[in-house]
Amino acid sequence: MTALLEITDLWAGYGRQQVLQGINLHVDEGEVAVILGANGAGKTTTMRAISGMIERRGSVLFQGTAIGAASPDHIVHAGIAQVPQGRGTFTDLTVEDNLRAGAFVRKNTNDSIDTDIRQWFEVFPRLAERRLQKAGSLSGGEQQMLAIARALMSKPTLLLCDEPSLGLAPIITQELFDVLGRLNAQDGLSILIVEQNANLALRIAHQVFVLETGTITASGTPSEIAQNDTVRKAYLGF
Amino acid sequence: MPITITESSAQHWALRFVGVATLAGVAVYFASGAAPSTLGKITEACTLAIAAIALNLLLGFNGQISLGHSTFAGLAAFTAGYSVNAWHWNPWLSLLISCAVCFAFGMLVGLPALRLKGSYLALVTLAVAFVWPTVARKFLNQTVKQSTLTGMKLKPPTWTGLANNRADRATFLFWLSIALLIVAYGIVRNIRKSRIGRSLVAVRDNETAAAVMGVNLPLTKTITFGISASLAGLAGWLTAAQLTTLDENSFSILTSIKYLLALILGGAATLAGPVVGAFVYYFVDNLLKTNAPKWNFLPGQLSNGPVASFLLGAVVVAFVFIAPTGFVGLIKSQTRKIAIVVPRPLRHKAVAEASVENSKSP
Amino acid sequence: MGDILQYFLNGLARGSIYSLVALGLVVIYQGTGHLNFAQGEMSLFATFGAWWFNDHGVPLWLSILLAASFAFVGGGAIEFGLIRPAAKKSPFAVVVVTIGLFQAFNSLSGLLFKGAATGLSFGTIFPNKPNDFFRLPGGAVWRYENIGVLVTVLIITALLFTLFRKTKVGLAMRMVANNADSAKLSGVPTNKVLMLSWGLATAIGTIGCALVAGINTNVSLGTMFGVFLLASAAAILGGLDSPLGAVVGGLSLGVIESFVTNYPKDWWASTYIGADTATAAAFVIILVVLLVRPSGLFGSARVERV
Amino acid sequence: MTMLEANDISVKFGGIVALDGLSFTIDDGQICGLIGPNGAGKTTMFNVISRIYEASSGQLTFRGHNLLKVPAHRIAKLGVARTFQNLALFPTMTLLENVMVGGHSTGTIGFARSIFRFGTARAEQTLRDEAGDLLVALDLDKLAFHPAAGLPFGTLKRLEIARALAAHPTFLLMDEPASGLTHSEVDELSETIKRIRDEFKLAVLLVEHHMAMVMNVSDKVIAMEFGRKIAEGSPSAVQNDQRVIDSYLGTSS
Repeated sequence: MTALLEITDLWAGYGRQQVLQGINLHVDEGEVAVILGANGAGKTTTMRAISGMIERRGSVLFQGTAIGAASPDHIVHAGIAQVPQGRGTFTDLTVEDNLRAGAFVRKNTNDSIDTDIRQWFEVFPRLAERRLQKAGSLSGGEQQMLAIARALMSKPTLLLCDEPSLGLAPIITQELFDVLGRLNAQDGLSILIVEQNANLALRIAHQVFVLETGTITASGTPSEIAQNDTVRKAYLGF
Repeated sequence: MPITITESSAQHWALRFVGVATLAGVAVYFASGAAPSTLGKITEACTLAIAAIALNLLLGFNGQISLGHSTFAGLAAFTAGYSVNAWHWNPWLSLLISCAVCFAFGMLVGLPALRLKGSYLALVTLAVAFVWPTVARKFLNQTVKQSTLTGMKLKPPTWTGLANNRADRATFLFWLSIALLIVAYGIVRNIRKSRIGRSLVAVRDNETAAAVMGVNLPLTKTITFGISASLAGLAGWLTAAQLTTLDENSFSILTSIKYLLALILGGAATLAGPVVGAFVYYFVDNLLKTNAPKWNFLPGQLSNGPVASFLLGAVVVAFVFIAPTGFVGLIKSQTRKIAIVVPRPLRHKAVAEASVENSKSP
Repeated sequence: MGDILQYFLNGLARGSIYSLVALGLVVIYQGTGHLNFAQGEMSLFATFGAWWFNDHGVPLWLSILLAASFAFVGGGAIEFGLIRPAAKKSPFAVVVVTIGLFQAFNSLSGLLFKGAATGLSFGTIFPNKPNDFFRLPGGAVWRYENIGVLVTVLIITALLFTLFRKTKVGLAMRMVANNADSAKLSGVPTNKVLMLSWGLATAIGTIGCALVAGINTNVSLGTMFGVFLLASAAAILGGLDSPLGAVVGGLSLGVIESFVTNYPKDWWASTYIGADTATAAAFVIILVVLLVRPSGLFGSARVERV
Repeated sequence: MTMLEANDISVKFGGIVALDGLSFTIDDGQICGLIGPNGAGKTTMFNVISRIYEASSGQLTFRGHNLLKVPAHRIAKLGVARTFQNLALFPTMTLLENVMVGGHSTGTIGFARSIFRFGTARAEQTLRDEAGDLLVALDLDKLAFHPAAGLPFGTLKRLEIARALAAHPTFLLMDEPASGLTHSEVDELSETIKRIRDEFKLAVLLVEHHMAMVMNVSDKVIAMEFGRKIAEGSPSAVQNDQRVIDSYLGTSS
């Protein structure tokens, strides 16, 4: 299987402080990869480095093309969409405009964008009910669903999810991972997820990477990872 | 490897003493030898420093922006000038009254600040500064029936042994301005180093959290506005003591901008910043105003005003990038290489060595 | 009755200019959360440029268009070269930079254009001979010049609204305004959008300044002081993030100003404040509005989550 | 003994009902978990107690005081302190200063006395020593003179607790303290909460989604939905309540 995203020796940080100290990881085509790590380990930094939101050094290959120095809008054009931490809702825009905003990079006519918007309203009926409301009035769970739909409106090949379960009730979190699992299984979408809630994430994962203080300290399939005692104790809690 | 000096230790006190003694020596040197015009310039720089200190208390430490400080200074200057000339008040009494009037007016202007932040507040205070010259002109037309107001013509008190001639008056105003500068500096320093000072900074950093910690937001913000305004009034009163005539243009918006630029140049939210900034601003401005008309390489016949103010505007913009912490920040980063003052260690039975190590990192 | 209508019409003319400059402020504020204190002086500088072109034989309407185009480029360049790097430091740094620019541009105008301090004569593109007016019932006159200004402002406003609501560029601007990070992650080249905002705002401001100069028949260093202040007051009144608010705020401020100046001819304060009451009264009104609705009449109140 | 009694509290924002007649009590020294789906009104209840929001109706009594009549800045003095969900520290201040601001309500020195430095030295020293002790208690003393900005999330969460304790509270409100922490950090935090409860004799109201933690530390759990209470009782009772499972926990947790 070919690697869709291949990251080699990636360094990144804020100002002089280097948070990522040469990480290596890859996401294969059609697979779900999960990054586990404590706060401050550099999970969000990894996501922002891949999306080009911060200065970084090192090689990032996406479908064989180097995107390690590209700007965020080029990376979205290339086919990587990100659901940022805290959902990044356009709170003053309506739910429908949020979805339209997600389709910003598409050259398509309005018709095909409208068709896709209708499709997402079928997937998430609660969004359809609030179509013309400002997105800021949605509950946390609804906003998270909207954020995922918005990211997918750009028709990406790879979806990055930064702590999607943060601040969500357990039942909503389960629903969310069900959706992500379905997207992967049915539509073949490749996904890279950063999560604290390891138990749920591992259920849909094919590959797991453990990130500690800016470096990848362990990697493998979920079952391999679950056998690693220290990792299990720190992230899975049993 | 720099020398480490603990705060409030004997070495620290010695260092402070040397610093104060040097400054005092410089002041005595000027007072004894310099021409009255030079003393006059230092007096003006001190006046600007007091205004910048006033703005620093409000903007630097409390995070409330004001472009209306020229109005407070103007209000104090007019109160002083009018009460001394028309009602023959004692000038020293007029000092107290001017500051009190500014305190009250400052609290009043501070009221909208309870609801407004950032740019909104800046605009409201800008409006105050904009309306002031109009009000001043009306006042002069209606009440004084002239276009100008006479200054206070402050005489040196007899105990000073100074005569009422130009040179002695200059010496007197020089020492007076230094004394008032020390008072203003002392007030702001004492506030900053106390429970109240911490609460001011807390309000600046995070209002909601400060309120939850028990800080009374409306009271803290309006009183800070009031104190800052009365310190600006101090600067205004001092201006009225120096000038022979005051008019509506003495305290325009540009004066407020000058206070702000001086503060930024020196370094906001530091104690020394406004003083250093005011002196640098004043003397650079002076230098440019004297020399710019001689520059032949500039096109055409230039009035000296625009060159100086253009360059100063440009310098301050440049400073935001080169030295965002102002002159004081620049100086600190250099002296750090020689000596660092570290806080006193924590006192606790379980603390062996309180983290002197960590205070070295910024 | 005719008087009232007359004051209303005069107020509309002046107010439409406040609306225009306020729109420029809103375009920038929406995109960046910054208030450009130098907006008036940047536009003034460009308007002096228009005067220079006109003085060198270029027709006035073309001079104004040329100046507005230069202002567009210049505004974008200032965003790129000064504002963006300052914004990386702190929001306060941007305030300082715009105030520094205020001083720098005002002095630069005085430096480059001889006679700018006292005023240079400036023409108008609308007919403004003494008898160029409609007579309305009741005796009020509506000058063609004032109609022209109002119509110009309405056209520009309509164009801006179409841009915001109907185009992809407008969507991008609204996205950046609401959440710059998410806009980037949705593929919006935010840097270009911000430059565009600054360019647009400066160009709009320049047209506003040229119109003011036309009504005053001259342009001087002090031309934009009051206009900027009332325009920003209008923007605040309407809510800094609402273009509609800017227009309504500007027009109502112009009308209020006109009435306060003319109507209560002999009231008690008129000896003290007289015609200048207008500015003061305008600010009292704004203050009252802000105390009741801190985000303006049309501004969106953001609920802070703690 | 009952310390806090909420009786029929309602909060309305415009047309939205955020809290709908909520009643509960908390006893001295009790750790009470508050759970419920997003938008159930947990944070709203928090903000009512810490006087950031006004309640539309109802009574709230804390140690005999009518809390709804107390202005926001007097709350700390009564002994109510809180931590924030998304950290609300003073970034430019050092850790020591942050904790000293936390003790603001214990001081009495006002503007006049600070300008004239009238009797300020001793109060300052006492506050500083207390703040130092709290930094030690939460293992932050090594960073006492470091500004809060730029420190790791977990460290700042501990700083929030230290700052809250500086007010000498008898009642501590914690808003999602575990969010953003890993399992092992959450376990540590649970121990810290129990430790400070015993050491400082506190009652704690804990809003949290991390069920393992809520079940581990709470003496009692209240579950909410749509601004109303749907269950109350021991952790295990609430965990097995069918309504709580349906609306919040889900089946496979």
